[in-house]
Amino acid sequence: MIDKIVASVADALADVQDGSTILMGGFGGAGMPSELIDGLIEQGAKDLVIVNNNAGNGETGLAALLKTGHVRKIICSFPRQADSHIFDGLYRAGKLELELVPQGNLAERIRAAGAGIGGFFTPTGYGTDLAKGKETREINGRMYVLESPIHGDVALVKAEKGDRWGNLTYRKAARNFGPIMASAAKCAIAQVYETVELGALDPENIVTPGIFVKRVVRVGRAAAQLKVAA
Amino acid sequence: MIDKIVASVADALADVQDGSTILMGGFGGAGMPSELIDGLIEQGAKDLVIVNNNAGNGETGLAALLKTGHVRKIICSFPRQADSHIFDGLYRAGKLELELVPQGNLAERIRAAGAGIGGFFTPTGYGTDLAKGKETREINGRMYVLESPIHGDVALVKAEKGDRWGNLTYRKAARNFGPIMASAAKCAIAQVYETVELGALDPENIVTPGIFVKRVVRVGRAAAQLKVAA
Amino acid sequence: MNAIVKETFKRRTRDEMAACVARDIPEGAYVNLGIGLPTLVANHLPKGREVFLHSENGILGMGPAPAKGEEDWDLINAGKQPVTLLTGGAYFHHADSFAMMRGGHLDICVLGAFQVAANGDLANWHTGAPDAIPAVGGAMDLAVGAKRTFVMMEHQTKAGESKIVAQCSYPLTGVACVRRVYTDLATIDITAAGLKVLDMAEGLTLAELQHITGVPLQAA
Amino acid sequence: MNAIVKETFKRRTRDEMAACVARDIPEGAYVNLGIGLPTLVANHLPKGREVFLHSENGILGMGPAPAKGEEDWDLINAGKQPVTLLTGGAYFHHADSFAMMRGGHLDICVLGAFQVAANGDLANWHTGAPDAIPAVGGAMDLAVGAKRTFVMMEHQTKAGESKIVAQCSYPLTGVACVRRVYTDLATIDITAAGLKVLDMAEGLTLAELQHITGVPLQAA
Repeated sequence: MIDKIVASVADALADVQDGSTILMGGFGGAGMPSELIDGLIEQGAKDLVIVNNNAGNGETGLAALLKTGHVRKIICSFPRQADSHIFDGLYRAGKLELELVPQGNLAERIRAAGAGIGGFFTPTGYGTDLAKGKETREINGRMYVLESPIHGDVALVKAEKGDRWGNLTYRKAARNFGPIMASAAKCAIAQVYETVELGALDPENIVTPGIFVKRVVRVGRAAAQLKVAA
Repeated sequence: MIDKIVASVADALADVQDGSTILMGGFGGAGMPSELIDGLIEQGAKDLVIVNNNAGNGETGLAALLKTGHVRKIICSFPRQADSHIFDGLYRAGKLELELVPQGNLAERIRAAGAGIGGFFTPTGYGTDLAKGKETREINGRMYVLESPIHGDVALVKAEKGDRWGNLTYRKAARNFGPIMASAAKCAIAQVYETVELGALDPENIVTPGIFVKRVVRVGRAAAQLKVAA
Repeated sequence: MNAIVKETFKRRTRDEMAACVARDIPEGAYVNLGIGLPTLVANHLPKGREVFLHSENGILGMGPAPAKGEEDWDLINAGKQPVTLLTGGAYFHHADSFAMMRGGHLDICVLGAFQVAANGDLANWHTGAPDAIPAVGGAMDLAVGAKRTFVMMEHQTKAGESKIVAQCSYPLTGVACVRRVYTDLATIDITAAGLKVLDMAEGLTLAELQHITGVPLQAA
Repeated sequence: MNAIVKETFKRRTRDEMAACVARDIPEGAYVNLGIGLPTLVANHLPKGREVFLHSENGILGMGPAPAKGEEDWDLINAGKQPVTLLTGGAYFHHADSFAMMRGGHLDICVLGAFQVAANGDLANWHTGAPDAIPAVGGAMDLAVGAKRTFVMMEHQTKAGESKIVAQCSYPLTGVACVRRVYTDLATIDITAAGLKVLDMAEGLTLAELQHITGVPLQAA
């Protein structure tokens, strides 16, 4: 019997290696896998590359991970925020490499990795600093930039419900990067608020089929909600 | 008030132009928009390019459309079947152009059109006759072929339920090409078995959001099911 | 510019600018309102007019802010503020959300700007200051993805310089992508034949507007 | 070849071939079984072993054929035959389905073949006959997309020619993509160091198998 549900966050993260590329779900606080991030800090893997839409808020979650100094590089679309002071400090001190990517290119590059696409032409960013040095091409009278997939070693995803096959559903706009990140990593780990019996999720409404998910771990809702709202 | 629900199949198809590229949902009988195809035959648009996984079965649906002689070209992955005699005859007589596309490239090319991608590199088909003359490239030690998007003027899609904003759900494996085709056409028309009040579809489980859909038309279930099973 | 002692015209307030944009959004339009100034537009859409607001983080049919105490932090907008979902709205993942933007499915997006060039070039993501931390978000996707890109901005910088320019000095967000600019002084269409003034603030003359603006204008 | 009067070995039946493949599919594997011969494999998976069958038309967790009279024509497999969904299965659209195949998420796909070359080239979609109507379906996606591509085929053509060849004479489905071949005579791994015979039909010797087969073989 296949059972992807693991007992603890620590179990879920035990084999994360130094130097890993971590795809981390979330758009601001919504969909941020806070418990998995805390677990990753505890686990202690170093020299990480983090892919997330943002670069951390306040002192918790991704910001707390950055503070450990275990992150070498961050790939994101919107690092600068009112409360991104931990990122700001590290970046200004030259201690954190930044690859800034237009948000749609970020999403599409992650999706491309999951779908086996070697590269794609997008009009986004053409003629801007973020396309500097990239291959361009005119297609049917419009200019495009060639972008490459972003593969992850690990994906950390916050979902709502999961079952032992790894099927996932999400809640409202907390879905955001979760489904595509799960598809683009060698090892996708989902934290869920509820683990359900096989068959409890409607097959029409499973958003991430289990094929994309290696491990599912249940976390408490109250603690997480507090952190998200913080 | 926006109401995309139209009274009849004829109303839904009234403005289909000669020379249109029609993205037609369905994988064999499942998801085939039979009533819309019958309506298109009646409507009489000529010189059509049809994009479908197959090239018609028996004497109904797409096969019946082919029989009218109104189709100039078909883009599909699997034309030859036990009961594809109408296609077979037209093709052998040189009366129908065929662009044969690996099924995954067909799906990805349609998805690319909907997502604004100008082209993408795929390993599928590399080194085969179906990639002849196409640009290739080595990416990280693997060979890829450059494929282009397939845009439609019209998409004909079979869904299960629809509302006045054009939101759609599907049923089981009848979903197949519907969602991506709806996204890739200037005018997506969905036939549904049930039109429901706004809000009756769970926002978590809407498969095709209304932004991709121009018109929704209700058809009877009994008649359609008979045709699908035929 | 700096020599103007007293303005004889009445600058549009931010709400009046938002009302001008809202007036031009037809029923049934799929619209993305950028963070900042453009979010005001939502408040000026007439009650009966059905307009579909898209939020880049996976929402179509976005509704207004919730009542105090009703916030749901799984339901936020691009600016990370709590919102609601209209009846008939839908959720989807980020690649699907940006497919809507990049695939040309949005009728209109409204963006703020530092500068807009006469050819429609847009600069709104980066001042180019060497110590500034850049952040782009979905601006570049919206700028080139929507069927029509509108800009909503003050006509001039605080120093009185025109933000409509011959060529952007700030880093570009998109090339030749802006179709119309709404400012506190005027509404201006960007066309292949030049900049056409559609309307002006009360009391303003075309000659005055031309004097203030960095590039040649025509009456529409 | 044609000179063999009486075979001293026992060719594997189609079901025995399927059982050989099934034996090599571990619990938890995500597997796509191609149309034709490979579909038999599903019948030979041990009852207690959870294996996830994928169908290109948007099904994961595909179950066996329904009872007579229970057919649902919205729930068919790649061969357009009615199937069922296991508890825990899911539906998705075609681009997502092929993302599973093309993105390397399937552990194993099992395909039929006309020919397999010693380097792993696969020919299974087109005889190349000038009057044949071609049809490719998902074969090219599966051939290169799965982590491991297995082929299941008769070892020889009806005329007695080896279908394992130095170079395919039929049009290719994929280049150097086959990892293992299951035939009525043997199971053969395709490796960088050549073809390795893992097992043979009862009573068959490696010398006989080599005599029948078009390319050099080694014992594993």
